[in-house]
Amino acid sequence: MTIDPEHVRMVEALLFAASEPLDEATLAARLPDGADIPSALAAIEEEYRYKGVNLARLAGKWTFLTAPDLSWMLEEERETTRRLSRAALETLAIIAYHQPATRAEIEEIRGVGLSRGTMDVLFEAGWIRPRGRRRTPGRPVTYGITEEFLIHFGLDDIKDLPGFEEMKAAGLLSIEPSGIFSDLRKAEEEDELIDEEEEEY
Amino acid sequence: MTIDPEHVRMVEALLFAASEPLDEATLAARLPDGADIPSALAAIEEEYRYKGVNLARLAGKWTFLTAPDLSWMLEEERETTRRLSRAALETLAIIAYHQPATRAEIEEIRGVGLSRGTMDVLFEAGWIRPRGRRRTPGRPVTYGITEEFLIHFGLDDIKDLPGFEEMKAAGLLSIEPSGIFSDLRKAEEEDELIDEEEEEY
Amino acid sequence: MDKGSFDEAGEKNPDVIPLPTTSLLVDLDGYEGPLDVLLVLARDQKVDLLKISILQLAEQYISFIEQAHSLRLEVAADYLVMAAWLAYLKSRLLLPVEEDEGPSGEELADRLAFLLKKLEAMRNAAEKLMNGSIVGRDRLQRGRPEGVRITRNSTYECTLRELLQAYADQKERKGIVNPLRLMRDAVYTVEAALERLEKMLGTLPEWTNLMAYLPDNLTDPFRQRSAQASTLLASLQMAKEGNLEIRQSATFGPIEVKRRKPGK
Repeated sequence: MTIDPEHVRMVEALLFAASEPLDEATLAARLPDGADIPSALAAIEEEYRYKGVNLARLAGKWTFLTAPDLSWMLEEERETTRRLSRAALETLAIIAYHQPATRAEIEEIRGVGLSRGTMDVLFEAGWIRPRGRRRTPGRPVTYGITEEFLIHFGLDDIKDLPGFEEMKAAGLLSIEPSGIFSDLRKAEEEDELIDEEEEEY
Repeated sequence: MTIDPEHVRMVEALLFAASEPLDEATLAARLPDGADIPSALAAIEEEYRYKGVNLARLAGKWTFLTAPDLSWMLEEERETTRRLSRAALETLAIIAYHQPATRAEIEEIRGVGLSRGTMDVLFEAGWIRPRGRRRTPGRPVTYGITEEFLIHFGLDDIKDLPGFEEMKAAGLLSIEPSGIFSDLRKAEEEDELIDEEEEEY
Repeated sequence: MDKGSFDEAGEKNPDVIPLPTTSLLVDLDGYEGPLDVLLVLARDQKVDLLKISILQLAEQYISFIEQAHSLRLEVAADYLVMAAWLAYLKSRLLLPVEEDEGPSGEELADRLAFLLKKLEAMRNAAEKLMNGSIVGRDRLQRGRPEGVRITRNSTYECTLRELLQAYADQKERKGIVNPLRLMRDAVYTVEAALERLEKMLGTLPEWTNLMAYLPDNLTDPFRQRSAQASTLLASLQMAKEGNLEIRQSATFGPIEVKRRKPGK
């Protein structure tokens, strides 16, 4: 039996335009009576075998799909350079200066709650990491900066982060030292920024 | 130069997978360097010419569409398209054939004022856009059609509008005011109203 | 006819043509303005609009409007203006041409014919456009495009200076000498909650709403939220240590706690 080429065209158009795979009964209902659906499908399958798009049978239904060897083309890697939000920037700075710091401590210093996205961005950037847990009730996770952070900011060591006096000299600060900075300076003197009360993972 | 069949497959896959028409630059960016996109497209156009799905060029971009003669059987897949009022349809046609056109010019051709809603409907459909301002007194905004308009109406270029070249040759597309009413007013101002010069935004 | 009576028509800037009123739509059923009526009448002549008899058309239009009048239909101003203008045109076409009086009657007639031709062309074009191959109606795009998946690799940009500035700004914005202590005042710490919970738990032996253990002097909503969170954390800590049982019967329902008896 020869296949009517018009029927092949119709099946082609239906499968192309359909928003979901179609079974043979559905195709038959849309085509003229007596159309040989299996033969039309076989002809299409054969015709598209080596094309960029193939006829595929999924769960007993038919659809066109991108050839498996070309599916990589449909994925695009896009490098986007993004700027940190103010919240992320401040959070990062606080973690850098106060590490290890818990979420609650960051919130306390910033005076506002920390949205989930803020920490996520810093994790995604690869600049912070969980460091351990505080030995306080609730055993909160502490965060610290990563080696990537040091590399990105061109620091050899976290202790190279400018202290209060340097920041002031650089014109970044115009206020009097607060508790935070006296802590810092004390820590510098002690040559120890790391919380003693910390278990490493 | 022979066409690399792999490149044809790739273009095929991309055009099938894309949810909107793609231009040649987009295709070229996805294909290996030096791929001959125009030849690949020509090969595909030829190959699909008699199939149930054809290659079409809309607004300078490429996409696969079901064959025009099969539209009768695709009832179920059809999107429900907005029915435009006669006023909106005429306004759209006037903008398309005369673009850039000002509101006053549209009103002059139709002989009636343009209700606000009419333009809104066309803006909402994404078919018209402001193009610039006429350098005439009052600096009226001019309107033109969008790429979506061309795609929706299956046109590659404004010149593909039905009867466009004939109408242009017959002088029907000039936007000279008829002067019928303005004659009685200020015939001497007539020349100033005709100003093809336009500043793009 | 007195030319002065056409000043009104002259004032008719296309920009300010009044919108068709409801009564107009009812009375001149289906017509969209005087030009529309003219076009319909012109088509009756069954010739190319450029070769149309404007004189005949003017007479037809005027009698059309008069008819509407005799039927006591309310006729909108722009229809009347057109009738008056056509009457004027008619007179110019019939009377000998006077010198220096602007465009001749023939010129005006040609322009009107052209205007009608143009409107007709646009009507036909609109119709052809709608009858053409419309994508989504007559020719369909792929029904289930795989689309192109975009995997975004974000690189974040931040300089050390920005980082320091952010830290400094943050301090500056607070504008307070010792922000740490102030903040601690506002926050009800977990330690404090733990202390309170441990102390109070024995006094309430049965299942009790956890919120009953909140300090009762909380007026500031921030402090209250802070206390709720800290008390919950403290209860979880105590449950972990085996000193407390917690239950919650429904999502977002009240959380109840009870001291866990040793050895149980």
